Amino acid sequence: MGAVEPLIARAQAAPAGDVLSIRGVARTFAGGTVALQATDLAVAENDFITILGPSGCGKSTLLRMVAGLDTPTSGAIELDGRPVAGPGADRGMVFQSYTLFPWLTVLQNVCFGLREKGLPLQQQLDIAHPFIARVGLKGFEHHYPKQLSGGMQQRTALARALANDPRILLMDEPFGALDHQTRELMQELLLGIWEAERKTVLFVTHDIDEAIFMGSRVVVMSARPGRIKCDIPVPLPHPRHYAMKTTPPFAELKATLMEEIRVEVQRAAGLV
Amino acid sequence: MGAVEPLIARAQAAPAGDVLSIRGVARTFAGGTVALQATDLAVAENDFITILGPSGCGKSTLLRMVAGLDTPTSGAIELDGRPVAGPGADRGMVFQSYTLFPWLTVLQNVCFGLREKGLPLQQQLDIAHPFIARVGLKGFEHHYPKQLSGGMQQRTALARALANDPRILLMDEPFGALDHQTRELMQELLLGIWEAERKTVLFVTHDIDEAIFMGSRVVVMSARPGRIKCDIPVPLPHPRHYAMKTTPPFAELKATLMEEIRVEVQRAAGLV
Amino acid sequence: QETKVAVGISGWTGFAPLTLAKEAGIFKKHGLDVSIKKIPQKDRHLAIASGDVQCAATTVETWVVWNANGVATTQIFQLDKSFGADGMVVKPAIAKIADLKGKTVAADAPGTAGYFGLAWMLKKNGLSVKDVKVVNMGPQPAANAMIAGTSDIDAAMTYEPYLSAVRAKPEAGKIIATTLDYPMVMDTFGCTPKFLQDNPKAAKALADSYFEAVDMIRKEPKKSYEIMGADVKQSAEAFENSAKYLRWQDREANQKFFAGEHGQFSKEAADLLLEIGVIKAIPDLSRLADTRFLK
Amino acid sequence: MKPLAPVSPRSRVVLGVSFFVLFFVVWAAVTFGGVVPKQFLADPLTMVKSGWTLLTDFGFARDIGMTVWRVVGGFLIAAVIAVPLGVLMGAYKGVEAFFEPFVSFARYLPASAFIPLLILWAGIGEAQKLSVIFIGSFFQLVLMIAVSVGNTRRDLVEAAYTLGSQDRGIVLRVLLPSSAPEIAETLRMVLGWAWTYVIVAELIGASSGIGHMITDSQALLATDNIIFGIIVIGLIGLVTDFAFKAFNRKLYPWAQLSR
Amino acid sequence: MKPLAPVSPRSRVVLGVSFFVLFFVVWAAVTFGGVVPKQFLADPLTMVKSGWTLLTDFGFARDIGMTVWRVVGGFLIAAVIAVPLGVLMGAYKGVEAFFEPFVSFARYLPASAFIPLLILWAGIGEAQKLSVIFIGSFFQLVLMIAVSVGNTRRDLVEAAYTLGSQDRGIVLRVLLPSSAPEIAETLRMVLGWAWTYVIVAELIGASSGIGHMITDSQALLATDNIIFGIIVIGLIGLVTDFAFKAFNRKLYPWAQLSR
Ligand SMILES: Nc1ncnc2c1ncn2[C@@H]1O[C@H](COP(=O)(O)OP(=O)(O)OP(=O)(O)O)[C@@H](O)[C@H]1O
Ligand SMILES: Nc1ncnc2c1ncn2[C@@H]1O[C@H](COP(=O)(O)OP(=O)(O)OP(=O)(O)O)[C@@H](O)[C@H]1O
Ligand SMILES: [Mg+2]
Ligand SMILES: [Mg+2]
Repeated sequence: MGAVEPLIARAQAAPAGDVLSIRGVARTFAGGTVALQATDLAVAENDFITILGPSGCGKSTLLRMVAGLDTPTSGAIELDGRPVAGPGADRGMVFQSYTLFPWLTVLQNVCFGLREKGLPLQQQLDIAHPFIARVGLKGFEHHYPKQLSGGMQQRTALARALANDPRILLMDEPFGALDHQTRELMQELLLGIWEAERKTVLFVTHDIDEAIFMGSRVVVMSARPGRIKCDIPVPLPHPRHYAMKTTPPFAELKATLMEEIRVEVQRAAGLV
Repeated sequence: MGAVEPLIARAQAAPAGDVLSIRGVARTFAGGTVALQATDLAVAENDFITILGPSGCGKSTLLRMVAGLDTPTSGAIELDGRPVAGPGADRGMVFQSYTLFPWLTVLQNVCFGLREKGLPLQQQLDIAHPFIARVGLKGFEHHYPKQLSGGMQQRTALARALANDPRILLMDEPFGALDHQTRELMQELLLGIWEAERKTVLFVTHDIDEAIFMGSRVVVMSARPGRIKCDIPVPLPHPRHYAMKTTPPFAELKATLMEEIRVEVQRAAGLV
Repeated sequence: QETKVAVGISGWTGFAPLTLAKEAGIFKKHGLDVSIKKIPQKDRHLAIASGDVQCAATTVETWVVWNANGVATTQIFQLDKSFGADGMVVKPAIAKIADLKGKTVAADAPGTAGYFGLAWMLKKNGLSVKDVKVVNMGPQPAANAMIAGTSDIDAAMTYEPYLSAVRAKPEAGKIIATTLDYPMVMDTFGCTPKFLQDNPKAAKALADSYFEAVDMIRKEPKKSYEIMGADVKQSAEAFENSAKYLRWQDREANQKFFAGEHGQFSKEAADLLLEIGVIKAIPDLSRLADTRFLK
Repeated sequence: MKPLAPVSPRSRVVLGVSFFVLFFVVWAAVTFGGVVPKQFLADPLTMVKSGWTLLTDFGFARDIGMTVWRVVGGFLIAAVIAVPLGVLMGAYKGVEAFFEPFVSFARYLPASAFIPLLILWAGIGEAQKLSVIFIGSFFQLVLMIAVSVGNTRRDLVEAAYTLGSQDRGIVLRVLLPSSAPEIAETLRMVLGWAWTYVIVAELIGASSGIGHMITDSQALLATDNIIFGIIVIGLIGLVTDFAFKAFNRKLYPWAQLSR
Repeated sequence: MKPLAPVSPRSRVVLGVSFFVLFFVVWAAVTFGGVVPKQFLADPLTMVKSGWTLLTDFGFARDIGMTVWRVVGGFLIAAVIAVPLGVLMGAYKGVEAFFEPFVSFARYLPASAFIPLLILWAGIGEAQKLSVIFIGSFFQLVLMIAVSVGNTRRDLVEAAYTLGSQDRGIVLRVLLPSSAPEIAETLRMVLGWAWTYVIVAELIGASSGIGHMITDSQALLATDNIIFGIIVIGLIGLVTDFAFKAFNRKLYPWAQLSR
């Protein structure tokens, strides 16, 4: 990987280079629940944006609208300048719940999107195999999801999303259901892939350590009705090593975010 | 709460004062899986022992044997010098999965053990109400579990276990299914109760922060077949405040444990 | 003190005087508390065996079947004789009974009058039930199937009023033979030997009531037909019409019948039943009837 | 139309009603139009009229009452024995091992085939009809209840043990309440099947009941009555089922039954 | 005995067999002992002997074949129409809104009550028997399949959308495979019910089949034959069910079906 310049420089590039632009997006559900207040967010090429926020603040709603699985009540979402009209292969998503197709093997799962694109089988395999190797699942190609651990399933889901070569990768608490140690290993794996490929990523999490460790920018959302409260760049150099989590700059950033998020969590819980 | 002397002194008290003593306990399952190798552990009065270890190393198995829900293949478990023969109200347990009885309200759940003891209703209520208040669920007495959030359910489960006034409280990743922020609030709540009551606790977790923040001793277990790898006292004073998690002494302890546990996790994942 | 007795019959016109006797209070007058149960013929012996009914009405050869197959019963009087009320209907294409060889015939289950009638007619035409394909159907659905023009039935055994229904629809089929041509359907009334032994008076009362009901039909036809018709949801006229094809037997006719005809017919029927496999052995024919109660 | 995309409640109703309307229009067209002769299929109007006559003049309400009574009676007897047995089987694996193979074989025996035997054993009275319902529902009930009880969440049982419950407490205070909603659902489903059996029992040897009316009408080629009878059974089935469902939901507010 | 505590496989078998042994001993005792007269209940030995005679001398194998053919035939016809319709209903809520109210009413109509009408419409041949099976299974199938398809995990559907699937792909490559094991289970269950209907259809108006044999035996009070017939049906039901279950497990190795 060699020396990687601090990402922060890129994130501040001209808006013209934005992959994704979210402008004044709000969402009110049928029952009257305001899940998201008018929100603006610009995601530049190669950004790894982590979104932190208390439960129910509209993080998933925001991601789903970007994916095209939900429609904003107002505002506009644009990908490369074109408005988002519905779901599509250009925005890959990894969910918190295990969403591998249980009737397909690991290999077939990774090929799913490619097959939908109409690629011939050989080409599908040529693309899928390197990704499977990349997430460390060589030898598991013909296993069914139920034969895999949670971590392996999420790695497959990652490979499946990446195989489609999306413009942006949307991840909604992808490691939320994993145990703490597996989670840390997954973070390193994803970070390694990102450092190599520089895919643009929007990553939702509850875990402050994770948000700092992974992100080039951390976006904190306020309690419901959600809105972006602050947008903090992470000035840690790449490649990052897990030991970084116990270094003073990390702890400092964590202390700041902890205070920010704590107020929101207490507000969400109705304690303030 | 006032000034609380560092707990570490108590933990090193004479073995005669041990509440629980585990000697040479091993467990081999029917299929031949050795879940736990001969293990020794002494738990003194007022200890808060946290157990860390990779997935599958036998933490739950150990706790279940102490609870009497499983039987050791060899070795002896004694509570106050009397061998454990089966489950009983003297060892309260809180599980990772939500184990409130869904057909009972919060109040009825908390009264469950008291009713099994044959206490008259009024006495049950007299005991239950303060515990419900203690875990912050006043006003939710007549809610059914499905009307509660995950955190509220685990708080009720805690109140239910405490209401029985057990000699020792066994907790198997009680906050494992909660989101990160709720989890931190629960940690503070439990710590507050412990600082006031000094109940003896055996607490299993995957989360290093949690293990340090909560415990007076952290026990690290090796990968399967499980065995105790190290037993580290936590020299942090009580009462502890959440901000402590970003202080240098904490970070130092965390770095040590991270190294210890990382090796085990990698061994468990077959990476070493 | 009225004697309780349960009687199993069907909606067959020939049994109607029993209904009349009950509805007009004749049974009650003779010290009987009769309850009438409508039970399909193929189930009636099961009801007797179960003890739910003590007496029943059915055709003469059926008693042979029941006795042969383990349901002990004794006939005590005759009810009616079919004069064209039972018969076989065939598709227009069938010219004579002998043409039925290899064809499909609808008839009630073995051990019923319909099945026996079929066997009887076939035998008289040189065939046996093995030569045709018998489909189990009650007389009503069988007739309906013919009228509806169901393509897969070539002939059916049925009785009045369904026979008349076919008569009214010549394009659907024709009546090729009735009991006028083959006089083999006659109904009698019988009870379990145990009942007769325990309640000889009641048995006599049953016979007397029946004859009184037949008398009543003669004396007050209008009222009688109305009562009997109501039981099968028919108007008095319609009922009278269907009664044209049978003769209710009074006391004298009964005495004559049991003097010789009954025994002779039972013998012939038993031989045929044995031949077609409905019974496995011929029962003691001398014990089929008890004529004490006809006096 | 997108897969799984919900339709508005309004169009739901409109669409659902339109099928019924279509159905009746076609029925009326073929019958009034004379495409199908009367004795094959009565027209809707005659059907309704005859149904009314049946109710007012021929005491059909009594027949309905009889049929309902039989189903409910037979079913209650089956339930009263099946629930305790099923619970015991679910709770105690030894008891289950003893009964299970026989019961799971017996449930394949068609109740209708027993009718000749039942007439012989129980006569032609109500006992026979109740027995048919009993045979038709008992084995299913026992088996499904045993499965429900046996599937009780193990962690709840273990939680109860750590709270000091003894074996008796486990059965009465955990297994039973925890499987109660599923047992109630089982009862509802099996009751639905019992309707089929009662009609069979009444088609063969009965002097009252909806099935008997249908047999009677068959003799008269009264397709109007037959169809009316069938629809009445369908309606009763529908209504009981809905009532039972609502009752279960009321009784077990804590359970997430069918959404 | 502790609640839910498993028993050893050995004692499971011993207990299960002992019930059957007990059953036969009691049966033999009451019949050979003369407590119950022969014509009420045949003894086990006579039953087996008569069964053998039926098979060897009376061509009962053909009857069995006919019955099986009818069930399978009627069921296949129902399945061939019900599966596509059910899938469409599950996938497209508009289609569901159109058919669902009628179908959920129709499934309460007892197939057996249709027999008189079916004889009129379809005669007494095979068409009628197939129709009874069809009516008895079609509506249940449609409804249960629609529910299975409609219950497809939404997150899987959404995942497919984000992978570039179009509506057609969602139906064919997500909804269908995802509900396939449940559809197969539905087919298995409903096939089990179809057995009940075929016997009824054969009790009324048939010239072959197991039900017909039972009607024939009734006249002769041949309880041995009747019981043999019932047991044969039970065994066939048991065997098909097990075979179907095993087949489903083989066909869908990825699904966690009944453990
Ligand atoms: N389909 C819906 N209909 C109505 N309300 C909804 C719907 N989806 C979400 N909501 C509500 O919108 C709010 C935001 O939900 P969302 O799932 O986006 O939160 P979140 O930030 O992802 O929370 P979490 O951290 O728990 O995943 C919540 O209050 C939720 O109850
Ligand atoms: N009932 C059982 N039968 C057979 N093997 C079992 C059983 N219970 C647990 N095991 C095995 O024993 C080992 C230890 O299991 P245990 O549940 O104690 O691990 P753990 O440390 O609690 O893991 P986790 O962190 O995932 O909860 C695992 O390999 C597990 O597969
Ligand atoms: Mg979310
Ligand atoms: Mg565990």
